[in-house]
Order: sequence, then C-alpha cells, then structure tokens
Amino acid sequence: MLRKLFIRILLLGAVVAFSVFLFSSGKGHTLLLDNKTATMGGHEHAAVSAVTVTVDSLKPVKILPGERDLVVVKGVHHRITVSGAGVTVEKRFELPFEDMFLCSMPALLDGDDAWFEAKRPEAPKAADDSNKEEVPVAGEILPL
Amino acid sequence: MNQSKTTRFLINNAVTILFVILSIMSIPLSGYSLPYLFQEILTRLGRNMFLVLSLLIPIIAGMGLNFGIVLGAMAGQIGLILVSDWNILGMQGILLAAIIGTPISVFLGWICGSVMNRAKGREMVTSYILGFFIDGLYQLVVLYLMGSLIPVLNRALVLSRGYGIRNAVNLVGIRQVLDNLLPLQIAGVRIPLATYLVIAALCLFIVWFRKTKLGQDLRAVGQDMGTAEAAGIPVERTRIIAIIISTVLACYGQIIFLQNLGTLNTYNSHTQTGMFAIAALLIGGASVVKATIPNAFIGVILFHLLFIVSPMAGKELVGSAQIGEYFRQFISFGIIAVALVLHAWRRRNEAEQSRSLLRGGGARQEGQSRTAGIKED
Amino acid sequence: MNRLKQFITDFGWPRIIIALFLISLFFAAPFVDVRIDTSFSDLFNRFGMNAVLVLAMVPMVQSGCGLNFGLPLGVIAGLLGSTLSIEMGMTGTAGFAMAIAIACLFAMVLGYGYGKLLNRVKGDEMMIATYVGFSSVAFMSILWLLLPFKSPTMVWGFAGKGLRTTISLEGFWSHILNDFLAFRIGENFVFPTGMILFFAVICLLVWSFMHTKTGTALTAVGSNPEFARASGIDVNRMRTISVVFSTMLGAVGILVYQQSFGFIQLYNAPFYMAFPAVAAILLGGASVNKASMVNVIVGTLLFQGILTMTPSVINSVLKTDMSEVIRIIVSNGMILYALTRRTKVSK
Amino acid sequence: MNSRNPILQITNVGKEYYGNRVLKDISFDLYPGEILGLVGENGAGKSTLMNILFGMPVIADTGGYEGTISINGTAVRFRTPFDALDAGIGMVHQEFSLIPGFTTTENILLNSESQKKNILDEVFGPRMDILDRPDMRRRALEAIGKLGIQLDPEMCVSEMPVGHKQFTEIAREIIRKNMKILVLDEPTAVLTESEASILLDGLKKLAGEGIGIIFISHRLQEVLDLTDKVVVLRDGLIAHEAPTAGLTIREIARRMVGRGFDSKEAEVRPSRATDETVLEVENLWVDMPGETVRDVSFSVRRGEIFGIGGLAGQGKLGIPNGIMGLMSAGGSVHFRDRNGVRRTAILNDPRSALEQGMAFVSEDRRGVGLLLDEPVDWNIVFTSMQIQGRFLKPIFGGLIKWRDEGAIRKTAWEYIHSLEIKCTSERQPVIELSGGNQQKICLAKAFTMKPEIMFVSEPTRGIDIGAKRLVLDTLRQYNQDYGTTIIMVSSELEELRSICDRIAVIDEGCVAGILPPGTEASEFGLLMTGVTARKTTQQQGAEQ
Repeated sequence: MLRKLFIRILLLGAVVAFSVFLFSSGKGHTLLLDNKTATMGGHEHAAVSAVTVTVDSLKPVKILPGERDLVVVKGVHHRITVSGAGVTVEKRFELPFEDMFLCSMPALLDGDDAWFEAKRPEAPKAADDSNKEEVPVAGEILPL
Repeated sequence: MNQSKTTRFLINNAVTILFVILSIMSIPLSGYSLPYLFQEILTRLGRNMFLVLSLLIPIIAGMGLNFGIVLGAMAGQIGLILVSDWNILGMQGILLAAIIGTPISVFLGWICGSVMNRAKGREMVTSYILGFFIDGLYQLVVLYLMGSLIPVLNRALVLSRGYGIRNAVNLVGIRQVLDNLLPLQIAGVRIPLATYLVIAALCLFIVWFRKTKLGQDLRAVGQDMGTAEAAGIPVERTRIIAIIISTVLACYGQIIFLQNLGTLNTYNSHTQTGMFAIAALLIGGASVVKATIPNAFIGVILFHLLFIVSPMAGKELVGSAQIGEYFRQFISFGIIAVALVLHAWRRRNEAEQSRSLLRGGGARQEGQSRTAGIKED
Repeated sequence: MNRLKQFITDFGWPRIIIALFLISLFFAAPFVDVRIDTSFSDLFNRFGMNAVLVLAMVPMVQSGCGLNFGLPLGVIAGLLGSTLSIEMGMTGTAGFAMAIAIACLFAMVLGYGYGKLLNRVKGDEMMIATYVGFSSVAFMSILWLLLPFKSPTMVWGFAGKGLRTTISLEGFWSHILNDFLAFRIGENFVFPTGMILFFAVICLLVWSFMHTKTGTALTAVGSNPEFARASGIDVNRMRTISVVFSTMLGAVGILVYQQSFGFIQLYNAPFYMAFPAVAAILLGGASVNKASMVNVIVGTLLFQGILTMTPSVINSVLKTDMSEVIRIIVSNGMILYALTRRTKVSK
Repeated sequence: MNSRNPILQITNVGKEYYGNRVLKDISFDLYPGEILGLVGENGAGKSTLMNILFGMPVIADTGGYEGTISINGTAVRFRTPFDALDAGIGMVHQEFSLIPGFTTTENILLNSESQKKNILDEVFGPRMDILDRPDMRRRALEAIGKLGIQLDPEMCVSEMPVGHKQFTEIAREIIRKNMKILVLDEPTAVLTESEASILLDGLKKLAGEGIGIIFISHRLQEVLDLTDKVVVLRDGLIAHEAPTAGLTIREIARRMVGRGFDSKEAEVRPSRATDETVLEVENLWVDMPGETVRDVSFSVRRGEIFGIGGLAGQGKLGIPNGIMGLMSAGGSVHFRDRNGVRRTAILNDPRSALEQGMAFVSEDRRGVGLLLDEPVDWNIVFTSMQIQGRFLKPIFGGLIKWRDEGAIRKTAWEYIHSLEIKCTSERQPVIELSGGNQQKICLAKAFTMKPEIMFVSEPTRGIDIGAKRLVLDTLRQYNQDYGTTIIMVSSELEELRSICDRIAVIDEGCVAGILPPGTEASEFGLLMTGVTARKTTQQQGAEQ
C-alpha cells in the first residue's frame, strides 16, 4: 500500500515537473527587433544600416534603420544572429518570464549585454470594446 | 432464415441507412466537389471523433448517453483559457491545457457520477440538467471570477469592464498544432495525422480497457446492478469511475476540437458538444445500451457529411440556406429523440418477450437482485 | 423543534434558501435605491405572464408523466394560433379569442400524438419529452420559413415570404389582458388585473377538472398506476388526457405571455420555455409526481421574484448584472434537486 | 461420517420482526459431508433462518437475532452476506442472480476473475489488470467438473436453458476455495426431471468431498432421496428433526402442516353456501411472474367461502389476479349474476371484472391495493366512484361529474367506525397508517363495491395477530350478513381452515385437490408438496 502511495506521489511529481517544463519551454515571447537609436542599459546606441537578423531557425528578417520588426519565439533558450555594418554577431541568450521584449540591434552589435529588455504590452485601447458584444446569453442555441 | 437476417439487419441499422440515403441524395444537390467534401470530412473526423469516443464507456456501464460530457468540455476550455492567458504556444500549450483540465474534469466527473448514482434509472435527464447547472457555475467562474479573483495576465482576454473573459478567445498559439504536428498531404488532401494517431490510441485504450477487470466490472454493472452488487463489485464506485473517465476524455476531446477550430467561443463552444457527439454516435447505429468504435466512426462521417451539405442543398431546393440550418438542427434533435424512443420501445418489447418466455416455463423471475434477500411470506 | 425539522425536510433546503434569499432581496432593495413599488409591479406582471405556462405542468405531473419538458409543443400550438389569427386579420379581443381557439385546436392534435408517444415510453418521459420538444421547434422553424403566410406585418419585407423572428402585436392584442381593469397605485405600481383574473379563471378550470371523476382518476394514475389499473381505469387514456390538457394550457400560456410581452417570438424562442416553468413549479414545492395550484402560485412568485429582484438589487450592490447566471444556477439546481431527491419511501 | 465435529452449529436461534416472533429456539448441527433437508410451510421461518445464516442486512436492520451460530466451533455473527461468503457459506437463491449477457465462465467467476498484473496496477490498483481468460476458463471447467455436469463455458447465460443457469449458479458458489457449507433454496423448482436428477447426483458428489449442504425443497421425494437428515420447521419452531432413513413423505408432510386439531376449528358454523354455482373456472392459465397458473378448473357456489391454498410460487396468487384481469390470462371463466343469468367473464380487462360485480383485495397491498399518498376516504371510495359512478354529483345535466365530498366523507366514516380503522381523520394519507389498518381500508374498498364475488388475497400477510383475527372475523361477518361469495387465497392453511367452506390446494399451477376444512392436516400437506398431483402434471408437461 505504501509502495502504491509512493508510486502515485512520484508520478504526480513527474506530472508537475513535466508541466513546469511545458510551461517554460512553451512560453511564447514576442521579440521586437529594433534598429533605432536607443538607450539600453544607460548607453546610447545609434541605429545602424540595414541588418539581417536570424532568430533561432526562423526566416531571416531584414531591418532598415529606424525600422522595427517582430518575431515570436517560444521557450527559454535562443540564438540570434545579426549581420550588418560589416560584422556578424551571434549570441545565445535566455529569456525570463515575460511576454514581450524590446531587442535593440545596434546595442547587440555594439556588444552591450543589456541589448534586450522586457516590455509591457500596452493595454488594449478602449476603442476595442465599442462593440457591446459581451454578457452572452447562455444556453442559446448556436446556429449549427 | 436468410431473408429474416437481412430484414433484421435493415431494421437494426435503419437510422444509419436512412442517413446514408439522405447524404447520397443531398451531395449532388449541394454542388460541392467530392475532393472538397473528402477534405472536409477528414478534418471533421479529426475534430470530433475523440469527443464521440468519450461517450462509449458510460454506455458499457449501462448509464446511457452521457450528456455530462459538456462538463469535460468546460474543464478543457478552462485549461485553454489559462494556457492562452499565459501565452504557452504549440504542443506545450495543448499538453498543458490537458494537464490543467484533467483534475478539473476528474472533479466534475466525480460530481456527475455521484449525482447520477442518486438518480438511477434517469441518468440521462439528470446528466443533461447537470450540464446546464454546471454551465451556470462555469459562467460564474469565467464571467465574474476570472480577472477579479483569478488573476488573468493578458488583458486582451478580459472584457472591458475589467473582469470576465471575452466572448471569443483566439487560440492563435495552438491553432491546429496537433493537426499539423506530422504534416501529411496526399493528392492535395491534408491529413491531420497526429490527431488521427491520438484517436487511434484512444481506440486502442478502449479496446484494452474492456479487457481489464474494471472493464469487466463495468459490463457487469451495466447489465445488472443488483447481481453485480451481490457479487461484491462496488457498483456506485464503478459507475463514478466510468463517468470520470468519460469526462476526462471529453476534456481532451474538446481541446482537440478547439485546437482545430482555432477560436474558443467562451460561452457557447461547449453547450452543443454533448448533443452533437451523441447525435453523431446514434446516427452511426449505436443505441442507448450498445455502442462500438465503428458506430462512432460511421456516425461522425455521416452526421458531418449532412452537416456540410444540408445548407447548400437547402438553398438549391427551396432557395434558402437558413432552411438547411434548421434542417440540421431538426436532424440533431430528432435523431436523439428517435433513438430514445426506439430504446424505450425495445426495452418494453424485450421485457414482454422475456415474460412470454416464462409463460408456461419456469415459474420464476430472472435477473432478480440477490440482495433483496428472501421474502418472508 | 422536531416539527420544524420535519417541515424543513419536507419543504427542502433549496426552497428555504431561495425564499430567504428573495426576502432579503426585498429588504435590501430600499437601501440600494431600488423602488419596492416598481419591483412589485414588475413581479405581478411577470407572474401573470408566466403563471399559465407553469400551470401547464400540473396535469402531466399529476398523472405521473413527469415534468413536462415537452412544453415547447404547447408553445408551438400557441404560436400557430396567434400567427393564424393575425393572418385572418383579426384584432383585439376577437383576435385573441380566435388565437386561443386555434391554438387549443392544434394543442389537442399535437397533445394527442404526444400523449400516445409518451404512453409507449413510460419511465423515459422526461428525456424524450425534451428532445421531442426540441425537434418539433426545429421542425417548426422550417415551417415558419415555408408556410405561405401573407400578412405584411409578419412576413419578411425584403424576401416577401417566411415569417419574421419577432412579430409585434401592436394593433392586434398587445396588452389586451394586462390593461383590462388594470389600476394604478402611486406612480410606479400598476396591477395587471385582467391578466391575473385570466390566470385565476384558468386555475379554477384546472382545479375543477381535478375535482371531477376524470380528474380523480388522473390523480390516482399518477399516484399509483397499478392501483388505478386494478380499479378498472384505462391508464393510458388518462395519461393521454393529461398530456392533451397540459399541451392546451401551454398553448394558452404562451398567448398570455405574448400579449403582455407585446411580441410573438418565433423560430428558436420556444426552445428553453420549458425550463423556467419546470423550475418554478418545483420551487413551489411540487415533486416529480405531485403538484397543486399552490405549488404553481408559490413557485411562480418565488421564481419570478428572483428574476425581478436580482438584476435590480444585485446590480446595485455588486455593480454587475449576475441575474442571468443566478437564473441558470437556481432553475437548473432546482430541477436537479427534484430529480435526485430520493422520493419518500413508499414501499 | 458424523463422528467428526460439526462445521455448522445453530444453537437456540430466534428472531422477532417488530414484535412478531418468527423463529424460536432453533438448534441443529451440520456435519461435513452431510446433506440436511430443511422443509416447512411458507412462513414457517425457513427464509428467516437462511437470512440470519447468510448475514442479510434485513436481519441487522430489524434488531438482530438471538442465539449463536458457530462455524467449525467458532461463534460467528455476520453483518453482511460478504462476511458469510468469507466464512465459507455459499448460497444458491431461488431467484437467479446471473448477468444475462455474460458467458458461463464469466458468471462463474464473477468478481473473482483471474488477472494478469500490468504496469498500471501500480498506479491505479488491481482493477486495471487484464483478465486472464484461459485461466478463467480452466477454473470454470474445474468447477463444472466437480459438479459432474455438462456446461458450455462459452455459452451466454441469456441463451441457456433454465437448468444450466441453475448449474452455473451452483458452480459459482463452489468455485470459492474455502467453501464449506452450501445452502440451496428450492434449486429443483425450475428443473426438468432429468436435470433435477443430475443436480442431485452433483450434490451428492459435492457432499462426498466434505461439503455440508442444506437443501431446502418442498419436493419431499427429493428430500427423501438426497438428504441424510431432515429438519421440519413449523411456526418458527423445529417440529421434527430426524435422520432421513425411516421417514416417509406422509410423515414429513404431517409434521409440516399438522398442528394438533384444536376444537376451535371443529366448531360447527352455519354456512351461507347455496346450491347455485356462481363461478365456474375452466382451464384457466395466468401469466403472473413467480406465480404462474397453468391449468386450473374449479367452481364456487353462491354464498360460499372458498379457500385457495398452496405453497408460495405454485400459482395460487395468480388465480385471483388472472380472473380480475390484472395479469394476462386465458381459459374460460363463467359467473352467474344476481338474477341467475350465466355470463362469460371477459378476461384481461379489470374494468369488466369489476363491473360484473367482482371485487378484489390484492395481496400486494402497497403496490396495487392502495393509493399510499392519498387520503383514507379516496382509497375507500375510488373504485366504486370510477366503476359504479357513485359519490358523484352531476352538474350541467350530467355533463360534468363532480366529486361529492359529502357522500365520500360519510361512507369513509362508516367504514372507519365499523372496521375500527385507526386514523386521525378521513383525510389522513394512507401511507401513515399501520399495515393492519391499511388492510382494513383495502377491505372497505372492496365492501364499498357491494360485490357479488369477492376475491381476498393474502388478507393477513404482514399484519399483527390482533389485526389478523379482526380481518378474518370481518370477512366471516360480511359473508354471514350479505351472503357474499368470498374466495380467499392464503398461504396460511390454518387461516383457511378456520373460515372456509372448502379449500383448494394449488401445486405447480394446477389444482392438486379440493378438501373440506376438517380434513386431516397431513392430507393438505401431501397435496401441497405435490406428491399426489405430481404425476399428472409431469404428463402434461411432456405433452407441451
């Protein structure tokens, strides 16, 4: 009986651990890839000429100066390759538990360690809710 | 002898045959191309099959059509809402939603089973009403507690008033991930292979389950509760387990269903789950007391075939697509009504038949419960 | 003490809780600026609208056919009655009377078939009734589109055929019962005398029926079908009569509802008509096989009271409208309670 | 063989149900390998004794029992049937408890299936194990072999002949390893002659392996053939206990039914019976579950009190239920109405039976006889109101038949007074009254009909002694006062003998004989146990 309890607890632990793994490895992050003049970690980095950015094995994106692009990645560990202005920098990095990050390409190319920072997405604009869709009628028959 | 065998086959499968004929007639009317229909059927098979299969185990246990699978659907939706709130993407999201949904559906299944034990003989209507009741609680949680008591990080999910989940939740992160996990395309037809594998695994599970001691106990309980109880099988517990399994499977089924659709209608997606699954199973030739995996398979194909073609057929016939919509409604409700009536009829006939067997035979009743003890005369 | 306990077990906890809840709502109302007189006016109005529909449960419950989840069938008869009456161009009292006459005719036919069906499925009535009700609503939806109605008030303007989803009764018999002898006390309280009177008359009718030979036999069938059979009663016939009667009451009930509401609602509207009515009569103390006029009146008052008071009072207190959710939980919880309640040991 | 210690010792066992003593001072022993025949009339206490032995909850619920039961010298007190099973007692009930859709093997091994462990066992427990079908089959065959019978292990129970079902049940009991005592309650009642003899051989074989068997049967020949010892119960006491050798059927039958003929029964009473035949029943069959009537013919004279007796399950209850149209029936029934016109009674139609002036007091008081949730007055007048149109006031020239509450109350009170029904008012729901008072209401209901012929079925079942006397006296009085023909069906022979003019004994759905009440008890016993009638029945059975 004790053995069964032990096995059950063990299994439960495994499920919990698995969930934690799923959570961290499945967590989606939006990376805002910036090629603007920006101040990151106290240093100012000027925008550079067009860069080609490859995150993990996603399709490379080209970012012109003053432009921004975004990619969605999931999980904690990532690799970014930036080539532009004659140099190619490849970097491995880990993302904390946040939904959105601002990544400054100039800062990365400059070798600044603080080249990305978490960014709170803005609250959806009030205009979104103009449609008073809400408070649904329960139990209504759906159009099939 | 041969003749009567054919007749009996026709009678036993009248519903299925009727639907086959109906489908064959409306396919040309609808004007859809066969490859299109084929693709649609393949998609819908993957989408709905799991839910339909979740009905099988309570039928084995003699508890009839489990209208309570909406409870599992709700549990799955709660899992999906949380997962989209946390922004967990891909297979991870689906698995995590399933893991979150499991304890909730076990709990709801336990409630459902216990309630059904208190209403033996009218399990169906009870589970049906219970579905509505739990729907009320679900709305309470999702519409009032989420965002106020239960933290919701992603404000985009929340109604403008500051709490409660929006009508529609976009499941963009997990949209068709399972379907596309193992991409397969044959002659331009996409096949959601991974989903099919999951469904196949469930079928294997059901086959295996019937061979276990628990499966045997379920069959015994389903056929004669009194005798099972007298033999020492914990009847009530076994029935609860059957419902729990069904509810958990329905939870997974709803997750599969919604990952295919890609949007969750927070307050509506689950309401029709039970009915459609049941209607499909019945069209496949199942009854209240007997249902097999082929029944589920055939039923899903026929039901959804009619689903796809009837609006267009209606439009062609009488110039109104709306008619097709109502026709589908009518079919879903009607088929359940007919199946229930047939079941009640058959049961009465069987009772009469066993009575007439007794006539002039042994002077005692069969299948009587042993626990009743001996009557003191 | 013991008697109190006995009373509580007989009456059932859910009913007591709901009654107390309603009373507390009334007490709380003045503190949150909800006018009591408006509430009462509202309550009486809703009571009158729904009471006949609740009454439609009684004959079937009494004859042991269980809760009438097939009420939509009666509602359909009522809808046919009112639409046909409009189609004939009848208005006012004559129109309403014609609607009732036609509705009762249809209700008789539908109820007869429905009763015959229920006789063949004894023991499974409730679930089958629900789905027979549903499928007939869906079937009627098709007919509403196809039937050759002509009256411009009812037909979709642009298509020229098919009935509208809602048809206004303005100019026909809107409020015809409500306004009959209605009187006003103060600014906000209007008593819908005509409608309540009408309900009283129907109530009297049902009560009288229950006091006839047939009514007595009906009750006996519900109480113990074996006894009734042994006493030479045709059980199936009694059940059919009760179903026809229930269906007719349902048809009249929806007409009363419509005239107060001011609209005829077609298509999917009748789907969930049965549930509030079932919940109300159970709330009034009826069981799955015993119901009385008192159950109808108490139950409708309690149930409609909750529906009237929760939006206004709870809304003011919590600043949110939870009435819909409360309605769902209360009504279905009540039905569930009645279904799972182990009936008094009778063996 | 009897030299060993007894496996079962029953010492001074007694039992009371609600102050009603049904068993007193029962003591006997059962030795390994011994077959004990337990015989007795219905109500003699056999069933109660077996319920005690098998730990049926009904015993504990009604206050337990007195005395001790020892198994292998250890005193035991079972709370549930499972305790009894664990202690090694197997019981084959009169009613089958088999799962119809299961095979022989599955039924024999119900809830004791062979299992193969698998990994899920570790998490969810042994119920997730796979069944070991080959091993199950082997074990089932072993049990079948032990009985020395032929059974297909893969046959579905619902397709089996009854005999095989019976064998399956017995096989299920003997499959258990520790089975020491086997109780069989009327195991041969449904078997054909040949099946019965196979079964008896099987039982002997089992006894040979050291199992103690208690064999309950009313077929006394079988008891004589099979058993080593016979215990006769009568009125809750052991009337006789003796080795089978040296006993005769007549002796056992006499011990079963015969109490000393006391002078009360001998009292000469005036009979109201006339020479006019009021009811003729010919070749009646009735399909009543558990009480099948096969072929019954008798006739009753006007004013007579005609008794119908017999053991339970033999069909005596089917007769009134069939004639009154409650159970499907066939054959012909004729009766003579008030004016002496001979009419054919329509069967299968309760209404016509009632209209023709027959009334029925059902043995199933609560199920058929009463509207439990309705008040006393309704119960008394309902049938008369519906059939004869009494207690109704016509309104609108008879268009509406309104209940006449005044007349109803008046009649109700008449009967409440005359039958001494104890109730708070005529509006009290019947469910709140005691069994005796409920029975009086049933009688009042029949009396209200003013019937020509009154069927009374088990009028004293489940009511206390005082009420019994009152009910019987009421019936007698009614017969004396109005000359109403009464046909009374009862399991209690003494009761029949105390008020009837003639008594028919029913056995296996047929009339075994019709005797005057004064006949010696052993004659009744012989008729009941089918010794005299058996032969003819079997011939008929063969013809079918």
